[in-house]
Amino acid sequence: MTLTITEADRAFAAEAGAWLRARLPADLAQKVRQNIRLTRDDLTGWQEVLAARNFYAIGWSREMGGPGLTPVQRYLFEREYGAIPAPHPCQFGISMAGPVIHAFGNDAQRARFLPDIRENRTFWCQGYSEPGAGSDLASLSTSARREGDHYVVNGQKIWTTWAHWADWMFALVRTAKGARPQEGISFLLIDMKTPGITVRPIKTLDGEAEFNEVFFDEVRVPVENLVGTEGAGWGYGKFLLEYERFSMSGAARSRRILGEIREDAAAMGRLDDITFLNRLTRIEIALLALEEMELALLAASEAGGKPGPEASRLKIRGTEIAQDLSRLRLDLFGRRALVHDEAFLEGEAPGEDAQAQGAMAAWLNLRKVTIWGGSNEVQRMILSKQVLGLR
Amino acid sequence: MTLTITEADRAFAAEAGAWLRARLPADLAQKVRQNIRLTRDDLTGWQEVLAARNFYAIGWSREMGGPGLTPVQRYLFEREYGAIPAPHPCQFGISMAGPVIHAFGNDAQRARFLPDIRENRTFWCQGYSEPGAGSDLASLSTSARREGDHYVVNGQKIWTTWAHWADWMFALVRTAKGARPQEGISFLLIDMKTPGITVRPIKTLDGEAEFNEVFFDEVRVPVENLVGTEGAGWGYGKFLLEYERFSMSGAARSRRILGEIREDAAAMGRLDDITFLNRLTRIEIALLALEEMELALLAASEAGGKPGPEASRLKIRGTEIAQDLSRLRLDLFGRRALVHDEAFLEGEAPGEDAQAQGAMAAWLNLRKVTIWGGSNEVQRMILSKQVLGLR
Amino acid sequence: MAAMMEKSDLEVLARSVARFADEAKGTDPLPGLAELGLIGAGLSEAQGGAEAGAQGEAAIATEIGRAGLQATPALECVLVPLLLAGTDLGTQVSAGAARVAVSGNLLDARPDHAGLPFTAFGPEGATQVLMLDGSGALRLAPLPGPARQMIDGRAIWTVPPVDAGTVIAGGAEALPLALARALSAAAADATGAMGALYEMTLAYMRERRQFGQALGSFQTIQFRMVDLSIALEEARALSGAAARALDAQDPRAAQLAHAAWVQAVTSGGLIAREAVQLHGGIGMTEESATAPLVKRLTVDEQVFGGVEAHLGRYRAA
Amino acid sequence: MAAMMEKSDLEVLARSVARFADEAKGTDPLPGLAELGLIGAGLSEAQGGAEAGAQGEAAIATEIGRAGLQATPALECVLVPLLLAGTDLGTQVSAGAARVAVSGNLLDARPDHAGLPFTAFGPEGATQVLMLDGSGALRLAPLPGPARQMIDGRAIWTVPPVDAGTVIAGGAEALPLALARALSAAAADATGAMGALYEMTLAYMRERRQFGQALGSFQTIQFRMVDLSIALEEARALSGAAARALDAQDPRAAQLAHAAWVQAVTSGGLIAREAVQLHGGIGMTEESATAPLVKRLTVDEQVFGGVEAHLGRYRAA
Repeated sequence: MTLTITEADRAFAAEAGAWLRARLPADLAQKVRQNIRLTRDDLTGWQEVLAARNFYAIGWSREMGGPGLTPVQRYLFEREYGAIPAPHPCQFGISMAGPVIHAFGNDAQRARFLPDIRENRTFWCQGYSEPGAGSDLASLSTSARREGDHYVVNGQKIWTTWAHWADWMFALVRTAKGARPQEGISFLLIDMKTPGITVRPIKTLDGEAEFNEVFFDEVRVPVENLVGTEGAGWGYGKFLLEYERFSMSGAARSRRILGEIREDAAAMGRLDDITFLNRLTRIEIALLALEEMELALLAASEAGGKPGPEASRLKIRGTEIAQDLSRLRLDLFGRRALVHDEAFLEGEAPGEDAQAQGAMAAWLNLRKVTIWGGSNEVQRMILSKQVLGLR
Repeated sequence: MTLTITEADRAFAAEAGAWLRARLPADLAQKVRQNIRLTRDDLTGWQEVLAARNFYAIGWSREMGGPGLTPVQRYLFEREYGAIPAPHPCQFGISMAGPVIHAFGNDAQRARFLPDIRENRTFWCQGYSEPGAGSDLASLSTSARREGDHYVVNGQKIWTTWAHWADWMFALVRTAKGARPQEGISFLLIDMKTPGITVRPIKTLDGEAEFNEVFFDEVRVPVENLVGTEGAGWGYGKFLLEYERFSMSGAARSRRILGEIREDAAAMGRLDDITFLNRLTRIEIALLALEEMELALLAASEAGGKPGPEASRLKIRGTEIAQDLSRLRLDLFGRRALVHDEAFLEGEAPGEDAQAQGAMAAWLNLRKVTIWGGSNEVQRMILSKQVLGLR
Repeated sequence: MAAMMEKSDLEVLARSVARFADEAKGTDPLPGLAELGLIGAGLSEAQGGAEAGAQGEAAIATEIGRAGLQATPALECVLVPLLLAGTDLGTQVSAGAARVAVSGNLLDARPDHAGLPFTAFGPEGATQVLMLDGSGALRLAPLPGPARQMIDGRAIWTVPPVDAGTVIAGGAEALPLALARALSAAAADATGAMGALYEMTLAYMRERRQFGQALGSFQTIQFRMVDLSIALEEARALSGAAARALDAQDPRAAQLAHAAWVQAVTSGGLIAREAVQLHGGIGMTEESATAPLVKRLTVDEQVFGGVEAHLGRYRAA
Repeated sequence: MAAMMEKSDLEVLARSVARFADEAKGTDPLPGLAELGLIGAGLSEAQGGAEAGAQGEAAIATEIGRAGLQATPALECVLVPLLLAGTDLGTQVSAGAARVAVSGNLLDARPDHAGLPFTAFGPEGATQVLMLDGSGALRLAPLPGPARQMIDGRAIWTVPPVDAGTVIAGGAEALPLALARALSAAAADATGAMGALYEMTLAYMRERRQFGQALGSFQTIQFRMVDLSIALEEARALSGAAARALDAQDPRAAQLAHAAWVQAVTSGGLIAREAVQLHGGIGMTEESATAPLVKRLTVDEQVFGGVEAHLGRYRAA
């Protein structure tokens, strides 16, 4: 299976790449390059730039008001995007809430939410995981009880990335007890300013606070914020997980970081260290394989529509490679990576050895990628059952 | 936990080592060193030498007619033994049939079988595995039906090492159908010359034929060859598996082979190859850890008697290390290991590059060690249940 | 653009090779390969080939590897025909009328064999060997004697260090591209072998019962099979990419060929080891259908060189 | 025979350190360590120590590592007291009245720091650093400024390349043995940390339920826990062997210290990664009891050097 890339596709990608490189602010690029934490303004400011050219909701069809790229163009765009040290845009609105609202919501919901998402006017977060339901979403217990024209939500979500910045949350909540745990789950849009919502940040190993706990105490959500059919939310949630998986290879980003590591190693005179070089080359070859697998899956899905469970392979290998790279980078800098300067990581002070300093925090922070988005264990369960047919 | 080694222990070990080195025939040593296959005469001839000094049934107590070594002396002896390129003695009589007959048999059986085993007059094989019951011994189906003063055996054993050389087999057979699969299994001693037994060799990947299938067609075994109680064989079998596990680290042998690989590498001028050296040193350190774990387990069991399920760790790591070493050796010789000369491996013709030639066959042959003696998967099941308490 | 087969043509080719390979198991496959035009099929029509290109060569090698035939398509179908293209001997080789082996030092692209004997590989019955002499020239030398066997039954020679024989004009220049195509074919061969091993193992895990349930219902087995399936896909992805890049005369083609081989060795080694282990005792035997493929992968790693050698050549390419 | 504690004495020591360590979590532990005589406890009585030897030092380090205290016993309790033994400053250090850091190049036993700034490690509040100058002499130099923090809260300095300060007579000669003992203690520290991580993870696997059953009932989890338990035992085995060999003045002692450290890094890296992964999201957080230990192991690998560096030093020892 090979992908057909036309001259027009190439021209589009080249132009988009040049545009991105020209627009990315130097200070933002340096923050990303040095693993300095981003502020909400860093992120939304850059998304503003993207949205101005309709490059923010990059995967959206023309019907949704997006750029209407073909899968090939989308792939080429992501490759160009990954090659520059730009922040990974917040996906919760554009890749998750938006597509579900478009696919399963009503016209009023589409008109109300989609333009704001596309144009970066609302910041979204994802209310899936709960303390008792991480990778096992079917056992979630946050409840939404119907009272007149409202749902009253009680319970707790956890690992909610950027909930402290968010205007809206899309959440899976339990509206009924079904015979199977997957039944009775509904998909609700919740305004984060509603009374009764408490957001508590959770610091991760590296000192950052991108995750949160979100507590709901008698939170009243209008029934018009229910997406699709009550009790059918599990299906919408699964729709998203498959979507997410495909975009989680992170190949383009890993390709950029590989190049940065090679640059750093060259500057340190380490390119004659055969042990280091062999580690680097092994990862490079694994990344080549990942890129080719991604292309093959894209070619296969070009005709057939959405990617199948095979995309779990990309998530598994993509996250493993990202971790291997961050470990190589840590080992390359060695003791130089040991100073931990909160002021530097918060972007409040220049680092004295800025290139090296973020390596430790980045390695610790990246432990998350094999856990979130459906842990790699869950991906292997999906593959063994749905692709290999073992049960 | 540390082992107390007395001066007398050290003196014993030094003397035994010197004796072994002096007695090992040069041609036999060369065969072992070059991974040439051994004949029955090679093996029994060398066991004859050992038996003459009561070094064959090395683990036997004085009561059994053995040398009556302490656990420490036994360990030191095995270390001396492993350091010379001597064949691994056949264990089925001395380490398996003998101890079971001693522990669970009657006086007549002890008098009849033990001296022959100790003095290398009978060659034994082990009838455990069956085509439907490899690592899952409880599901074995070879039957022994009582007819007067005989059991009539029907069925099939497989993976029977050296059955084609054996005088006797000790076998687990089903004498009744129990409520649980472990029930109704009995421990029977079978004369391999009994009519109705057919032995069919199985060639392994490397071309050797040490394994066999053994077919039983109305084979009449006198009831006096039943060991212990009818139906209690499962317990005796388990007794042996734990015994086996402890002796399966193969650390002393791996230590010798590590030295041989270093010698070979030095002769090939490869000791400046950092990639090779690092692989070698990693294995050497893993082997050091294995040796120390073995010592710790020995010290712990010195007071308490027989080794516990912790010994599964030694089996797992010991076999992994043995395979890693044989792989390193194969990669060291590279294309020089590619000539496959059956005449050479059979000891019928000198090899033109004898040191290298056996490396490929040895690597393929050693795939067995993580499968037999309770596969490493079964060892992990034992550890997780019995040591970690996970179920 | 060089020769590049259409996807549909490649599928037709693969199916016809697969049919042949299934029938040719256990026989000398070279006459049949020659008859079907599969020796040198990647050459241009002007050179007597079928314009199958590197992708066609890969399709041929994959099916031969899958069946575990007593042939090394990377050498017999690709490297030798490419290096002898346009010569009379080349024509004979493609027709199945002559058999030529290849030296190990040529596969390494290393002229120096330091006056030591070296190994050669190729079809049983070969009487000449393509080698690099001390000056780096490509030379056709007589083979000193009959072949010996490798553990998978394929032929090997030990050649004394002679700089005898005929120099092949232009051979050294053709070498880098020919070696990249051979390596791409070797990687394809390996993907065929490991694909078959994977399928056999998956089928066995479905059918074999232990402790009262199918092996494939144990979660550790499931996860290991998933990892094998990923390793297989990685090898296929890079093998395919290398062949396409060669046909497209992509400047990264030689690098991709080394990458494909590194991945083939990595994935193939894992799949071979796990195929034996997961089959248990059966997997250790000559009688298992897995045995020839396990040996093939193990042998080819040494013939074409292991991971470390090719990591270096990847960087140098 | 050098100082060697009896097994029963070692157990008493370990218990008393464990008691102290549990109480000292989150505080500056050095005053307490000094009060209990745990700084320089491995020194002879003549030198003001408790004759605890390398095994005693290992017992101390294990318990400090298990609790994840804000101390690096390999440096504060072992290396600095050994190098300063018999000096006034050494007496002050053991009494908790002075604090001395150690440079990275001293840990590497590499005099050359090529005129570049180097790192130093030790207790918060240290004002001097033991380092190797360009000529390989052991030198006590002033620390340039206040400490900065590492991610686990312990102190680090970046020191400009000066050959200032006092040369410690005989220090360079004492260095190899002192470094071996420090490495042995670092390995013991790591086994304490990884042992605690392993226990926490095992407990979590027993109690945490997912998909309707305890995580520990999934076979993949069981096998992973088994592999962690083996990795832990391997690290413990070599750490213990190194300390015993040092006390027995075994000529293999320095080698064993490097081996113990290689194993500690290998096992510790695996256990730290798996502790995070198996705990899931919780394992990623600061709030998890695993967090300080994961960081400690990750930091110490860079402080004392990774596997590759010590494979070479093992061979050279």
